[in-house]
Amino acid sequence: MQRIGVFVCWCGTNIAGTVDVAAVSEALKSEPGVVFSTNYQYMCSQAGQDIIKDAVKEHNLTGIVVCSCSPRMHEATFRKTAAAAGLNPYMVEIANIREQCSWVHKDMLTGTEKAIILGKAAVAKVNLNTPLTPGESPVTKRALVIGGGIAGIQTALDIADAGFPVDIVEKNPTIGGKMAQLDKTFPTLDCAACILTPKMVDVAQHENIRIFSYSEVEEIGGFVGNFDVKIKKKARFVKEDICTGCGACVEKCPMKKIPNEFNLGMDNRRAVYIPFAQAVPKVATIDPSACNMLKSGKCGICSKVCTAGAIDYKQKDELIEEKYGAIVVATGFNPISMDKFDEFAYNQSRDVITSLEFERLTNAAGPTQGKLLRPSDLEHPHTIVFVQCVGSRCDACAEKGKEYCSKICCMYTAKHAMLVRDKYPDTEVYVFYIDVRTPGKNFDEFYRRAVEEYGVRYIKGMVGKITPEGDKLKVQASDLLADKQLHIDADLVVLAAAIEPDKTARPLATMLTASMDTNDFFTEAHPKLRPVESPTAGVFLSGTCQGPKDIPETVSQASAAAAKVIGLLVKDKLTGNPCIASPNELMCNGCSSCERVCPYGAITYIDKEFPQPDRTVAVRRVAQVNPAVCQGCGACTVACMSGAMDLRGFMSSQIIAEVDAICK
Amino acid sequence: MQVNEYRPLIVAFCCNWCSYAGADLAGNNRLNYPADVKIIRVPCSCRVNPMFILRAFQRGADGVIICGCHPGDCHYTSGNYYTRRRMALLFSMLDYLGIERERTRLEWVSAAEGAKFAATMNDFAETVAALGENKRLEDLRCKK
Amino acid sequence: MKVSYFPGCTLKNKAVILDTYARKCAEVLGVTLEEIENWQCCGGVFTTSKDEVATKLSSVRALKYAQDRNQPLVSVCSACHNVIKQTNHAIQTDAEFSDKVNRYIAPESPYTGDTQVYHYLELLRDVVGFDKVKEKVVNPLGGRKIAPYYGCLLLRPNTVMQMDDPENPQIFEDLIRALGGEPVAYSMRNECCGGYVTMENPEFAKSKSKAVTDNATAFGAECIVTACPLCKYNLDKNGNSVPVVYFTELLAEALGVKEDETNA
Amino acid sequence: MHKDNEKMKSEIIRRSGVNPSKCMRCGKCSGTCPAYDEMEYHPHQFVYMVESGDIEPLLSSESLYKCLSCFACVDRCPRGVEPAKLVEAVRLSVIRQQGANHLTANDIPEMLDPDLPQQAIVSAFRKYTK
Repeated sequence: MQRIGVFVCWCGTNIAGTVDVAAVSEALKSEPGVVFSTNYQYMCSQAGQDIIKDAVKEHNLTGIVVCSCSPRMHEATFRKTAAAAGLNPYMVEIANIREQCSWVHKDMLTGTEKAIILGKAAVAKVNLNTPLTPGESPVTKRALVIGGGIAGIQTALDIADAGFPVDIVEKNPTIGGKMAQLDKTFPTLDCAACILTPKMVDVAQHENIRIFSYSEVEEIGGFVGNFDVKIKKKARFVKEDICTGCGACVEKCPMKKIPNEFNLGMDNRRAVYIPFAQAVPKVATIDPSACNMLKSGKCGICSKVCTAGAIDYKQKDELIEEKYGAIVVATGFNPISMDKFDEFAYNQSRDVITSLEFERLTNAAGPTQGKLLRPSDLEHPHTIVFVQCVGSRCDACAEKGKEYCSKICCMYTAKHAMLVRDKYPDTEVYVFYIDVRTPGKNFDEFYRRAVEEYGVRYIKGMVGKITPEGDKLKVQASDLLADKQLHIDADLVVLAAAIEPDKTARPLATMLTASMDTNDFFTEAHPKLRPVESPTAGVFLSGTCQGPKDIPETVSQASAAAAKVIGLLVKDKLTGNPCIASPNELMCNGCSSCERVCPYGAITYIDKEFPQPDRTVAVRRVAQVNPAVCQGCGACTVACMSGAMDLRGFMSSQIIAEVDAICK
Repeated sequence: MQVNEYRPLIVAFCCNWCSYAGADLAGNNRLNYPADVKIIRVPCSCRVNPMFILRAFQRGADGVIICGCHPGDCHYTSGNYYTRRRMALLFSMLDYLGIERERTRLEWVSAAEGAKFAATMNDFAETVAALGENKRLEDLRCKK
Repeated sequence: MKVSYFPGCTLKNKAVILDTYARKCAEVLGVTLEEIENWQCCGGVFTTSKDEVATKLSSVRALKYAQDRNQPLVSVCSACHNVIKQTNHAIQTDAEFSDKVNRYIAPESPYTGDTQVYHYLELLRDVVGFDKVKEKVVNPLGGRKIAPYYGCLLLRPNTVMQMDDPENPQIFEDLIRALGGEPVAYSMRNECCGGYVTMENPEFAKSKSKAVTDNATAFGAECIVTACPLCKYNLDKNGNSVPVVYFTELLAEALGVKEDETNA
Repeated sequence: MHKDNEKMKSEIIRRSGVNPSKCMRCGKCSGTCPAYDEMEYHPHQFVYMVESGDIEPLLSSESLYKCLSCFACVDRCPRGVEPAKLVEAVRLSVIRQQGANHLTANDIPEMLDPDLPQQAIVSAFRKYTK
């Protein structure tokens, strides 16, 4: 039996004005377990708290009920008081007789009556309270960043600068991601390479950062502070530590007709290649699907020309196992395939390109050395049509496209159009738009400049059909403001393709037990207040894996994620919330219902031995809750059919006791 | 005390993050609602086991209301969706048992909706009062 | 294999060769076309309105006929195929419409949309198989540059027709390749020829057909192939002088059952 | 919205099965329409006018008979609005009234071309006549 003390607060007249506090403390005296009951003007004051502390000692109290304001206000205060008096802080319950009683009822009689009932419910609960201790777990002081684009780079640099070791896993041979492929960046028009490549070098030279390029995450186990990760380092058939990146092998490789991914297939690379001049790590990679030596054993030229002796045709995939305290997802995006949008003739003409292809076409390091030449005949295009929202903002039931706005297209199209008019003023540039969306610092000004200073022709309407004929692209479109159907003979058409999360994101989410939305974007723990955390503890989100974003937003989120990671890694031990789910193993029937409803993946099942009455041992499958991961929502407790799962601090028996007290 | 006038007994389960805070806000703004409503705090509406509701009716409650965060706003991301499904089933079972559908309610009240909390409680208390005492599910053995 | 065959009005009249060669080729390919007894005209176009019932009954009767024989329903004319397939879809998805139709027709057992509806092209691709067709070719088309013309009716609305990718279809192209021809890729292949509006407004239809034939010849087409009598009429009458043929003619030629070829 | 307009709108929506509020005003239907230049009211205007209940002007417009029913607007609409079905529903509202046929049997002979396939006549009758 508990020895409970009841402390009724007047809160000046806030409570005492509508509730007869003396009557309440008197009435609660006779409740089971109550050995002491009093009332005082301000329980939260030092003097009030001293009353509680003294009573604990004097009456040997084991539980405390404070009838006062909302627990959201002073629960923490009274828990500290209890702890100071040597009591477990979770032996305190609050009856909310201010916000939910005295302030909302006018009549003293009914107010007092209700306050007594609320007090009784709290007493009934405390009778069943048990001391709770928060669990503790150690923290591995190392972070993993998955994805080496600008998001991953920024996050890694910030964490590393704070003094923690970071590993970046990048599936491509180099870090840099999409930003490395861009030409200029809006709205300032500084060159992407000029601002990105120094950061890539910083990453390469940082003593706290390791880069696993050409690598993929294979397996993730463990939980916040204690992740066990297996990383597959794919064989690149070049010894990374020996290769100097001189490029002699590339120059001599006879396989010259391999579509170059970095330039989106608009030119060719060799079977052994370095994606671009500023690649990090600057190390050659042999493409096993193109290399003659690897396919048939006939060639070996690169090995002969490599003076460093870095070529290794026998290299195998390598598996690296490492422990991490936190994981940051930065898997990024891709433009969607244009296959389903052939009314725009993307598959019929090489002169219909996507915006990312356009970036390569205007990039000084691109296939045309930055001269704007159309792919089919390398002629300068005189009329260019940009089409916005291709595959964005589609109906959920539509067979093609995405429901969301891709966010970046309005701005990069304005940039493209402006750059074309700037470099080639003889070019006619049309932009077909549905809405121009430019919320961002200096964004609308930028778009207006494209129109007003550079003479880009913005037309409200949509292209309906593109017909390649001769060396022209016949564009049929609507001009909604002029109420006309337009027919434009264009030389080049640029489609602002919607963006979608990288395909590697979904299997990764499964490994992380992190949740995703229907579009395969990672879900944040709270859409407003915890935007860089995944609901899975210890997993953080950076960049477009969470939703469409431009570079400034990506970098902000990357740094925010890094701050969260640092906040986790500086701790030596993680203290959990003790109000978590806990299964009664003897009642658990191993059905997995709880595992399925848990939004955090906190529940696992193990086979456990149970001694039987006949002295044999039976092995049963029972639920286990990871205290570091459980957030204490209680979804599992209701899903549990055998009633084995309960929530500490909010046990079924406690809630039922409250119900009974109220309904007496 | 007045005993002649019938007042209903109403149990309200409120999630800690939205609805309980909404109830506090109603208090801060001094928005009146009947004292018949007694609130029980739970971490999330998905902690509310249908057994608790049946228990309340068995013990003589006249109405039970469950309040959670708005869909999409759950502190635990998906808890209120579980609640929505579970309550749909429970309410339909209660309907089958002959308990008036109006005696149970599921409402989404955010931490900012003090006015909505008070309005909801006023409306619910009035509705339940009009139905009169819960006789069908009340267990007379539980009566003192 | 036996299938129920719905020829349609035009195939009995202006487009006899579309029908004759379809039958002859089917024989070669081991498919028996059993003409539906007392079939009635499909109506030429499908009325999309949900409250239109009477104009769709003839299609339902044909569908029911095929279902009773446990056969798929095949048609060659694009218009007939479009109307019948859309009607079948309406039966499957619109319970109110299905109920009304079944009350009208009052069959012994209600028609519930179970009949498999094929266009002859789909029959070739999905049932016979283009590789089988290729095996049976005796007079390959010798690399002739042929522009497939889909028009609208075969492909749209795609949610119902589900024949091919509506913007980048390949079924005609694959057939042409199987027959030894070279398909011409051109963008106007799924644009409208002017359709029935040609009656009221021939000038307008002309501009539409002309755009199609010009685009095809710009890519080097020696002839255009179609499945629709109205498309053929419009392209013949209004287009440039590129010859327009039915796909069954080409098929018959390649399979060696075209009259002048077999005599030769 | 005026009550009569409201009524007419709901009738058109019911008959066509189309939800015009899904339109995001991109104008792709009008960009793709092969009969655009023949029309007084263009596909995107059809959608907008039905949505706002302004159907009266459509009833007397020749545009109803210019639609080729090629369904390009239906397939290419990013929002799944299906403008052609709206055109058809409005056209039916007109030709279902007595004496409102757009084409009569007497009109046919002078339009007839010896090569014209039956399909064209049948289709035109379906579209223009009740």
